[in-house]
Amino acid sequence: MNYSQRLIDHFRNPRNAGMMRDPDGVGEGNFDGCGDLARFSLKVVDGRVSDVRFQTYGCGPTIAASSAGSELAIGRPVSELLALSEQQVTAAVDGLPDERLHAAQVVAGAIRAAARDYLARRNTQNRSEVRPHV
Amino acid sequence: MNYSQRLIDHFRNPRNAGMMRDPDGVGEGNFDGCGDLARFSLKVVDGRVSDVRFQTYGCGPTIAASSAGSELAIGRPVSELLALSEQQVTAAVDGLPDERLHAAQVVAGAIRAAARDYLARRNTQNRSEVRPHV
Amino acid sequence: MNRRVYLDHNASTQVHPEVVAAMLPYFGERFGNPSSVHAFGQEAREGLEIAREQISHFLGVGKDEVIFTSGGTESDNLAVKGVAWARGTGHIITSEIEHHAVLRTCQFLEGQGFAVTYLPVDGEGLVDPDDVRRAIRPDTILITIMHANSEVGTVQPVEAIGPIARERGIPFHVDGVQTFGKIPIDLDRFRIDLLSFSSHKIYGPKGVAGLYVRKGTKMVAVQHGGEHERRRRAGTENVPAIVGFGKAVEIRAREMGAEALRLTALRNKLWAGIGARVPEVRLNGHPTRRLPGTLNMCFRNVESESIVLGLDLKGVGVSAGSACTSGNVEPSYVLVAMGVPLDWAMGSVRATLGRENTEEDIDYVLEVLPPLVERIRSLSPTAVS
Amino acid sequence: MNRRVYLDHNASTQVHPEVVAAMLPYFGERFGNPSSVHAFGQEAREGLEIAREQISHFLGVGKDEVIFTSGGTESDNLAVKGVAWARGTGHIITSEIEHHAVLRTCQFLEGQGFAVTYLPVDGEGLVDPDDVRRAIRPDTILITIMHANSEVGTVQPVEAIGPIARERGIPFHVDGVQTFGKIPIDLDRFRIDLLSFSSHKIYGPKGVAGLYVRKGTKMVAVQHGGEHERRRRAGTENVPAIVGFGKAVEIRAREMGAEALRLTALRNKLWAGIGARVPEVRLNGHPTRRLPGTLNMCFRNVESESIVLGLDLKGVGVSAGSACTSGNVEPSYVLVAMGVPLDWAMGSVRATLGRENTEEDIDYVLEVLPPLVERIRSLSPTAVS
Ligand SMILES: Cc1ncc(COP(=O)(O)O)c(C=O)c1O
Ligand SMILES: Cc1ncc(COP(=O)(O)O)c(C=O)c1O
Repeated sequence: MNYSQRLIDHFRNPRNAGMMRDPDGVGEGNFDGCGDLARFSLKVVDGRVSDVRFQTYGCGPTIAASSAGSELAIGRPVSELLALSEQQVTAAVDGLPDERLHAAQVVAGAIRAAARDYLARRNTQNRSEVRPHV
Repeated sequence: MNYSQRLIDHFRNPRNAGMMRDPDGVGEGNFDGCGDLARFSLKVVDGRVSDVRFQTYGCGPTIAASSAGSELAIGRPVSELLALSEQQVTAAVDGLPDERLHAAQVVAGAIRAAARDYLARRNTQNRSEVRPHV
Repeated sequence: MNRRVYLDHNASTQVHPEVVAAMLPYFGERFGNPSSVHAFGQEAREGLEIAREQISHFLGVGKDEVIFTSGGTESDNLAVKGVAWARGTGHIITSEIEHHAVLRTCQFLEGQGFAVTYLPVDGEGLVDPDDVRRAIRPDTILITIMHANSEVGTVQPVEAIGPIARERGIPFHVDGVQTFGKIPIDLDRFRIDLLSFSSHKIYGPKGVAGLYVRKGTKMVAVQHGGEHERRRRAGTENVPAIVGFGKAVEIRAREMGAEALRLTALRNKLWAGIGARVPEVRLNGHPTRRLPGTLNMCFRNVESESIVLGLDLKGVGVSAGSACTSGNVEPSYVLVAMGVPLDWAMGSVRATLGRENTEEDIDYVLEVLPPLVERIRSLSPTAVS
Repeated sequence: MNRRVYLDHNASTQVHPEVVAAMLPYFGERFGNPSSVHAFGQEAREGLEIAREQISHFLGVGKDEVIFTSGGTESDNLAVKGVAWARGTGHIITSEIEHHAVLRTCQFLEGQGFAVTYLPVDGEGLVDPDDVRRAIRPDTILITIMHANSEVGTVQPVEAIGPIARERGIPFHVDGVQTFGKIPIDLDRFRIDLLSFSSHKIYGPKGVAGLYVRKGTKMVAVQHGGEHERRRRAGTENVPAIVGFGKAVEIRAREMGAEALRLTALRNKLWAGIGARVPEVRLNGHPTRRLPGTLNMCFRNVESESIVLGLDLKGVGVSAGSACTSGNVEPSYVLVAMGVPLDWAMGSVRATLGRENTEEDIDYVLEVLPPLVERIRSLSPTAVS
């Protein structure tokens, strides 16, 4: 595959991989008919993402896009992430081959879901335990 | 085509080509569906062929086989030529490719016809003018 | 050793040294399967895509409109069967002088229930566009006419036939195996929807050819298997040959124009020289609408193959228009369709010139051919019916 | 620069230097069209016939029983369609794990009204000869079973299937693309009537393959045109590639036996090393009835392509059993047919060894693969359904 140097760097040295204790929002993304799965967990301070962790099962580009997506998310207002597009994720790995565009979809979907989850939790403030929606 | 040296020599330097004045026997050979045509004329002395001439229209091997056939015929008893086989002609050019075996057929046929013509003329001695049978 | 003069470029050509050089890395280091994801595969894929770019650029078409095949024959089969099978049933228009790759494919399709019209040609080998128009039926699904005939070199009026096809919405396939890289092909102006074009006629390697398929043309695959060539031609791509083909086309792009002029001049010199030295010879094909390097002529009362052999023994390679195989004489079906009388047709000889031919080559042929014809004629009974 | 280790020999192989050397004259001096009568053509034909001799000798068959094609895919298409169309109608028996060249050809024929039985395989990828026997119908016209599967390397009991076919007078086609030149094929003992075999899997060039057709087997041509290959495969022969193929086969004849042993040992070392270092990994295919150089394994909860990419970045070329294209995950249909559970099948990786691989290559892979699997697993959510 002709992947970009940036994608390959993210695949080799993924940033922000792993689990998170007591996340403020959790979301998963997967793609119709594709086994790829990404789970993003967010910490939010003052409406901005202060920390991100992802766990991803998938091909190299999906792993790389997860890493790049986590960097995109950190420091942004959650409200912005609600509209995070796959194009933004694709751009963050300097492009994807046509047949690997799903990598960005999976990741953008997971991050949007995590943002929605954060907002949903805030609106139902008196919940004590939180489970990611799957 | 992988023709023998002997065939090529006969093609390049055909022996006994041409017409003959007052032949004792004339025969033609051609091959079903094939445009190739050989005409042999014989002179006969004491039942033996003393001279031969051929005229041939055809591909290289047919021309070469005509030349080789003419050499085969000279000096032989006419009776032997009645049974001249295509194998003998083929051998006289050191073999022919499968798809060119017709060359020997045309030539052997022409020589046999010339031999038959000679015998027929002898049997009907008081004919004055002779036309080759076609 | 004789001088060697190759005058059979419509049959095949010597691979250009630059082309061989371009191919070599793809037998060695860059040997991967282009479908493989790893670097070994991607290095091969890169070669494939460069070639596709070179060729689509030369044709002025999109990269996804070019399919690589194993040869001109396969391109023709794919075009004709691919379009026919996409429809399932219907009527095809072609000509009597197409290459066997088209003719026998059409005959095969007739066996499957398709209808085929074989258009006649005139004495110079031209299809009449009005005949095409008249042959069109409501169920006509394909018109397939070659660009130039390989035997006589006559260039068909595809520029007049294409618009007729387009107007009726019928896909138009052109067998351009003998014209691609030799004379210009304007796919848009000629309204061509499918074009067969080949490598080994233009100093590229054997074993590779292409089919241009205009976007939107309904076609199915004919060779089934993996998902190569956008699912239109299964089978591991012949990467080194495709790379060589691309290079050959790139070279043609820069050489074609000048060479066409040079070959036309050489060919005319050859014909003029023969005409001046040999009696009872006629030119076959169109005097001007003809491939630059192609000269086809008939020597009356001479059998073609004796000339081919005689010239071969002098180091000159030409081809015979009639072939006497297994005892069956087969005068060229192209000449027969053109109405050439049998006693002429049997003596047809084709000389096709190419890039390495020189003036000296022509002089040499003019030296050895006339006495050869004379000698062979002298062996022949005067009149042959 | 990384060490480069190619472990994808079932996909394609580097052309042997002796093979390239044998081909070169046929791009240059001996470039003629083998159908041409003159010396230029005959020099090319000579190469063709030498190759046919080398290959038919290796197979122990008659020269006229070998047809050259453009690739394994074409050979399979020709065998299956050629036999089917010679009959016109009927029933075909094949297996679920054939190469797409056979499977999709069978599906195409189903569309034309032929009936096809796709036999299942067991957990190790074997077809049961009794299943073949039971599947036979009065109208069965062809049995086509591959010799060894390209993904898992399982070698089918063709020696048991052939006699069943022969007993019932049904032609038996074997796709030997992955076994030809790697393990012995006894056409007579196995009662094989048609065998597909290819060049680029055994250090020969791409773009050429062969089909053995036992004398007397009824078959029609599939690609129509000129009268090449005894009218069974039209199209100018790819002479240089055919010459290279012949040479490659000649080399295999002398190298095959020793290399099979060496590759088996290397492969076993690789598998033993992985088994010792990586948890949750399983072997796919038959433990012993397997191609010498083929190792297919599943890493649980890892997606194949991430391993392929990770190894690629370390210079190691392997292939993935699942391919995630256009957002559709496609676990290998071969593994699915073998009943491999999905969470395993998604993580299948194929390493196929060849002549240039060394002990050091294996050591290197054993150094880089285990930490890679571990790292990728560490990124993954613990359980994926
Ligand atoms: C017009 C035309 N079409 C098709 C072909 C077939 O090409 P190939 O024999 O290389 O497959 C030829 C070859 O002579 C040709 O001249
Ligand atoms: C068993 C088998 N058959 C057929 C083929 C098709 O070969 P090709 O893609 O070279 O046409 C392959 C190639 O992988 C194969 O492994």
